[in-house]
Amino acid sequence: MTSKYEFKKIFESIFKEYLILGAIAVLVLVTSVVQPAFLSVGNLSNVIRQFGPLIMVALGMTFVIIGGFIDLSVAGIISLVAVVTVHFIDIAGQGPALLIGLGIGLACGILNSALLLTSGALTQAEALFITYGMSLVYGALALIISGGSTKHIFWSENNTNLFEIIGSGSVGFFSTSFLIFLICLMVLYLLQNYTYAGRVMRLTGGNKTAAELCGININRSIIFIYAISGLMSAIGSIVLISRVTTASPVIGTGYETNAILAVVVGGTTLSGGKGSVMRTVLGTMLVILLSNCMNLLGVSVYLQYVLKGAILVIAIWMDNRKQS
Amino acid sequence: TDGTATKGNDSTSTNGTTDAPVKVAFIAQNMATEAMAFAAKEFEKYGADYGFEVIILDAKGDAQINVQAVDNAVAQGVKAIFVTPNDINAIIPSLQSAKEAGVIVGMFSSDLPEGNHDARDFFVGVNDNQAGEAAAQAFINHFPDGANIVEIGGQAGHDAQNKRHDGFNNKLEGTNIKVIDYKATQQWATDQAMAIAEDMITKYGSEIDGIFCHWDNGGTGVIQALKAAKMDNVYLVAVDGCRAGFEQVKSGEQSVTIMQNFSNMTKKSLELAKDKLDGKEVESVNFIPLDIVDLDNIDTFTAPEW
Amino acid sequence: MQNIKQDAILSIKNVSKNFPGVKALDQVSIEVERGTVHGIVGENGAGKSTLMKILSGVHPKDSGTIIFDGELVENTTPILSMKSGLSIIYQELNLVSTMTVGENIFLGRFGELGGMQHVHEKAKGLLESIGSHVTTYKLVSELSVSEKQMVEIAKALSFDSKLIIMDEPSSSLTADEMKALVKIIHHLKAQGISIIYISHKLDEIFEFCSVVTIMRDGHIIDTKPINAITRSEMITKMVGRTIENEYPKRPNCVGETLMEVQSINTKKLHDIAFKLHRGEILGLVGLVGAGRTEIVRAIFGADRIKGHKIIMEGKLIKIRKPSDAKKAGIALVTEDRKTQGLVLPFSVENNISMAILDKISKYGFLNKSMETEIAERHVKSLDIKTPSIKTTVQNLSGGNQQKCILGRWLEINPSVLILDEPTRGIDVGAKYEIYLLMKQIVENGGAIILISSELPEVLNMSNRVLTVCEGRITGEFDPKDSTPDQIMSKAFASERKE
Amino acid sequence: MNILGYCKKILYLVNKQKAFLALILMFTAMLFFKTNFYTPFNLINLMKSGSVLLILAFGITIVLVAGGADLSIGGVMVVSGIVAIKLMNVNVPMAIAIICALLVGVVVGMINAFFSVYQKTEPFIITLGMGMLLTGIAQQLTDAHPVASLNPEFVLLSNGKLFNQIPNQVIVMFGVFVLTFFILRYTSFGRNCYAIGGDYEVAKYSGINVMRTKALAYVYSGVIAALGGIMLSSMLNSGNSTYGENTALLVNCGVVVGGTSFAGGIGGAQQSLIGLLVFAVLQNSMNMVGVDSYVQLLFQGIVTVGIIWLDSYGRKKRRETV
Ligand SMILES: Nc1ncnc2c1ncn2[C@@H]1O[C@H](COP(=O)(O)OP(=O)(O)OP(=O)(O)O)[C@@H](O)[C@H]1O
Ligand SMILES: Nc1ncnc2c1ncn2[C@@H]1O[C@H](COP(=O)(O)OP(=O)(O)OP(=O)(O)O)[C@@H](O)[C@H]1O
Ligand SMILES: [Mg+2]
Ligand SMILES: [Mg+2]
Repeated sequence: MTSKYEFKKIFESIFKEYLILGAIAVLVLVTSVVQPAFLSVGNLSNVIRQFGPLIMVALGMTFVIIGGFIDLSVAGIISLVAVVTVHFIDIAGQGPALLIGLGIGLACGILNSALLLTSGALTQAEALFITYGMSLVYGALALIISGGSTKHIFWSENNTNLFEIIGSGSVGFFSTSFLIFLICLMVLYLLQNYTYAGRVMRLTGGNKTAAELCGININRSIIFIYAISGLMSAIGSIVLISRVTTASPVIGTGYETNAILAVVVGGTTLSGGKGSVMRTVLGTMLVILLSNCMNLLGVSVYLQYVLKGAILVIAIWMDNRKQS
Repeated sequence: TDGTATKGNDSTSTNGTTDAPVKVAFIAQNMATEAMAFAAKEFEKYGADYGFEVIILDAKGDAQINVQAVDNAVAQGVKAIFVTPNDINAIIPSLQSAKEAGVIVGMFSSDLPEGNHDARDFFVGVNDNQAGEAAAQAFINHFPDGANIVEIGGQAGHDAQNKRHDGFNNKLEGTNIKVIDYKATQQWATDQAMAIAEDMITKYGSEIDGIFCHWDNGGTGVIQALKAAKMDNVYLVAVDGCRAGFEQVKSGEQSVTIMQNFSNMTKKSLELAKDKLDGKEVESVNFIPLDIVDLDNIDTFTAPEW
Repeated sequence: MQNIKQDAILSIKNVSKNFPGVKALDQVSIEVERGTVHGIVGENGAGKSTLMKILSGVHPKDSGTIIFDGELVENTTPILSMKSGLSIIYQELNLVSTMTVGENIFLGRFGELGGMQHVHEKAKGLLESIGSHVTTYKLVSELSVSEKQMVEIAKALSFDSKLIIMDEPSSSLTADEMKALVKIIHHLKAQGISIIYISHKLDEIFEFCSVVTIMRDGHIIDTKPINAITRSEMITKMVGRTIENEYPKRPNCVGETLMEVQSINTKKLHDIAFKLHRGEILGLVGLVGAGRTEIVRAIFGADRIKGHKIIMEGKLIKIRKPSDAKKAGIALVTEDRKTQGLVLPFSVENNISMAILDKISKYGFLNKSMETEIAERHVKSLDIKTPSIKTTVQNLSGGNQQKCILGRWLEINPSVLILDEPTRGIDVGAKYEIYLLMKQIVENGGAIILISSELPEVLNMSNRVLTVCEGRITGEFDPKDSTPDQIMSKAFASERKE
Repeated sequence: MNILGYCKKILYLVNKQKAFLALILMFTAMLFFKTNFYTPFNLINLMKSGSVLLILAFGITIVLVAGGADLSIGGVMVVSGIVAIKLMNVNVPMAIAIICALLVGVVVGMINAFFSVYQKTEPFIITLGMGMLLTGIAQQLTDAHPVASLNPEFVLLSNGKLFNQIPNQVIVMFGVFVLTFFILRYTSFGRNCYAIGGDYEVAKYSGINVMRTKALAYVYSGVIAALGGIMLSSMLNSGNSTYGENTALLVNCGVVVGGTSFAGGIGGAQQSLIGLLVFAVLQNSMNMVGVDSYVQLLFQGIVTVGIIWLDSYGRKKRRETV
């Protein structure tokens, strides 16, 4: 009797907390009925691959948003990292190129936080526009370095099998990009929930004043937050260029809005302090599945935009209602 | 200020005896796309051969900035502008005023719509309609018994995308080649083309005989999707003839690329502008022929530089 | 009941108001006669402001009736009450700092005036009528506190008010401004406008109020014509309560000097120096804004200041930021729980562990089971009423929230625990538990600095009391040998010697 | 003494107005380059090229002042332009077509207001979603093809010239500027917006109908964005879903750079004018000097970050001295 009641309660709370699970379930159900191919192994692995780049960026963005900030510069970072990485394959070889790419992402993130900290711009709005400006800067650097042209990984004279493995290889049943995702998720989950740094980053968004009065170094936390975002964008960028085997200087376009939407739709609120990387996984899943399912259902690309916008607006609104 | 050209260049003499190069402008629709970046480079390279100093203006993929760039070029007192429009209707009013100011207007790559040709002096380029048609022709040639084709478009709403789409589908009308699905991307983004290709492969599987992708770099993504699905018999056609397309054809991953020769287009444009400046009559419409490049004839072409 | 005096502008009957955990007003009845200045006095937290906010419609009342100008007042709103002729100068300034003086005076009523030009003209007239020469085009954020106060008064005057409530208008006025205010009050009185005047400065009450009401703990203690009461009687009525079992037996274990504070000087504070002994509870008494919070923030390193000295157990220590203080064994429970203490979206457990995160982490990893253990220990020992330690702290009552913060700081084993208004908005039961806790701490060799606006609390709990007035320490008392009146007279601003 | 005072005041204003300083610097710098920057023709062009974004900027200025945010303006702009042209192309008279297009703005403004004011949803994210949705609607309406207007008079709406010199759209832009300036400065609605953005609670207690005022601000922004869309489509003689891609962020950024606070309560039409002019002049002058287009982008980013950084830094210093 009680267990039944408790089960119901748990179910209710899960559903309330993770409204988005319901949305995903409906989407999956409808699509698999109309288009059984949806459930094929091939499609699922496609979805996972498509998931790859965005989830990396969104995971990083989760930390930024939980910390009470926002980061529009990820689009620029992705483009810059893509261009620089491919550029360096010829010069330094694939391994070093990859490390240089990751380093650039990290450096961009730290530069963002340095700008915020030195100017004391610690509100979300200030962060919004400073990172927007930095996005232009990083994007411009990508264009300048590449001269505007797209470069293919396989043009390189050096070995590029590392990128092939990341982009299309698989380890056992799983594709490499999925494994990278799992590793990143695991690390970030641990970081967020089991480490000092993770707790402090969350505190930064929860109540900066209270945290400071507890003797916690908020500035270091802000640097850390943006460094993670930059690094995750770089990883996303590398997964992306490995997947498509080419690096265009505008490859990151649109990733910032999609990442923010994925995070917010997942239920991490813009007000900071609340949310988790797991939620972002769900949010990203919804965003990716939405276009996958609509493609399979034969929804025209224009209508897809409308539906996507409408679903996002409604999801955010419902989430907001639930909280108030 | 030096008092020149308060309103275009009618106040300056065009006797051409001075040694200073004549200023002209190339207005690129978006320097962040490799085609335009390459075209701009070609203009800078060959400009001097015709006695021009070429300034490059970037419309950043925005129809509004495109118009601003035209105005800006006129204000800088250029003698001629070469314009790649983001939106062929949108650019007309500004071109008219440029012409009124005495600037020679050459359309590059895309022409103005019928009935508005007096808003420019000449057009040099490939016909994107024809590019679509050529792609269709490639399919017709390859599949005499009919086939199922998936079309993956460029940026929804973009002029080249629209024309390639229209030309392709008009040409196929009434043939036994069927376009079973069509999706356009939101930007000319390789990963979006790839995602669409993957979804289409899921949906139609081996039903797909061929894929028409609107641009070679998008084709790169399609190739990755096909490889992952182990479908190596799909006939892939893409437009541009850039280095990526060229090498993909060479390696057999892509079947056909429809090549636009930007070097020739550039030289032709510069030549026409010079003729016009010298007071000669010039041809209004100048198509630079498109080349249909496949594995059989690829060795007859010089590899593109972009 | 029938004999409502014809000349009563306002008559309040049996009004009660509860806030979560606090009975702010209990069956309050007051009558204010037309054309008089009616003073209201009472300790901090007596319920004066709450009553006024009910009159103006900021808070709804729970029960009781209010008759204003012969009409029953139900469901009023701030703007309705102002339009009906009752305006209020709130204790916390009620101005939009990004707008100009003139606009603030006529906020929300620009349409009725016909153009911004008129707004500034009229505002200028109003300000001049009260002797203020602030430019009406100046932004409020650029004004001093007293100038803001004048703007508030002008705003109240801008309505054709029959009754103006002034909630501590003089707390930040200079002597000249105060003179102008007195003039204004007489002027208003002459015009037949009634005034309710709330102040802690008893001199003012005697100077121009004709009737005074004394409040304490949400009750009306007495209402008397001003010439029927003496100053000491008034203070006695304000603070004099004799409650036996509200406080535990005062701990008595004062030992040697533990901490010494020397020469804290800021804009607001002057030459603050005192000693704190082991096993001692040191009470700081003062009016709102006296600077008590600033003193403890300075000690804790929360505000950046220079030139002061803090000596712990004979050693000079440097405290530049809160973490330094934490290392030195100093803990601060801030006065504003919501904005400075709690992290509202966090669980009870996470709020408790906030100050010891570095201690419970190894190689950067948090020892979560230790965290849970600690949290559970405090939930049990402090008797925090929560469904589970995973519950969001937002959902707890004020007292339990406060205990979470106490638990947080107890965990660092502070040798000096600073409590700033630890019992604000907390019910009697929870208060008692907090008192017991304080006792326990000092008995274990710690020391406490207690700031509280409830005088009885300080008097009953402290071993020693310092009075703070306008940024200076003005007196030192042994609460056992002194009366509340003596102490309060040192805390009242008007008693200062020049 | 008096002159000194004035100088001090000017210095103070310039220092407070980093964007204005940047503008002055750019105008000064252009004196040292031999270009046609300082020709009436170019200066008119400058105004013309900035005018559509400026129109939108004035609309959102009111929303920002009232403490809201509107990122849907790009979508509104595109849809209204398309609606106007599509209606005219089925022989609806121009006036009515324009009114319908403006109604698009009203409706979107009301939807934005419903979500962000009455339902208290985060305006930033909800209007971002609305913008996406509207872009989709624009594509759906046009099949993602540009639609050209068949009505020859429509082009003149923007491109017609007063005294044969000044394009109409510049005049419309100044009209919207004056209107917005007037509303914000001299109407009770405008002043109430400042009060709401400055302190929501105080505004509420002062009897301002905060919800309705804020909602009205969203509607104003919607209508003005629609007007901007009509002027754009008229200028380009065409409507297309791609026009509004980066508009929203660009305009918001310009407005903020001008000194209107994203937190509300501070700013005004004149500031937005300056903020957007910074970017218009930057682009124009860099084109004049012949700066490489990628480097232009770099400068645009640096200027954005620089001005906002300096502003924040100034605020930080002020906070610390208090
Ligand atoms: N909004 C509120 N929510 C909860 N409790 C409140 C609220 N406002 C006041 N209280 C509580 O009601 C009681 C009466 O407060 P009130 O502000 O009326 O006191 P006061 O007599 O004006 O004191 P002071 O002299 O400090 O101004 C206090 O215990 C206070 O903590
Ligand atoms: N919330 C606030 N907003 C504006 N000014 C404040 C606020 N709190 C305090 N102040 C001002 O700061 C100064 C010092 O106040 P402080 O809080 O140190 O005094 P306090 O003696 O601790 O008073 P309290 O009884 O309120 O704790 C005073 O001038 C007061 O007016
Ligand atoms: Mg009070
Ligand atoms: Mg205090």
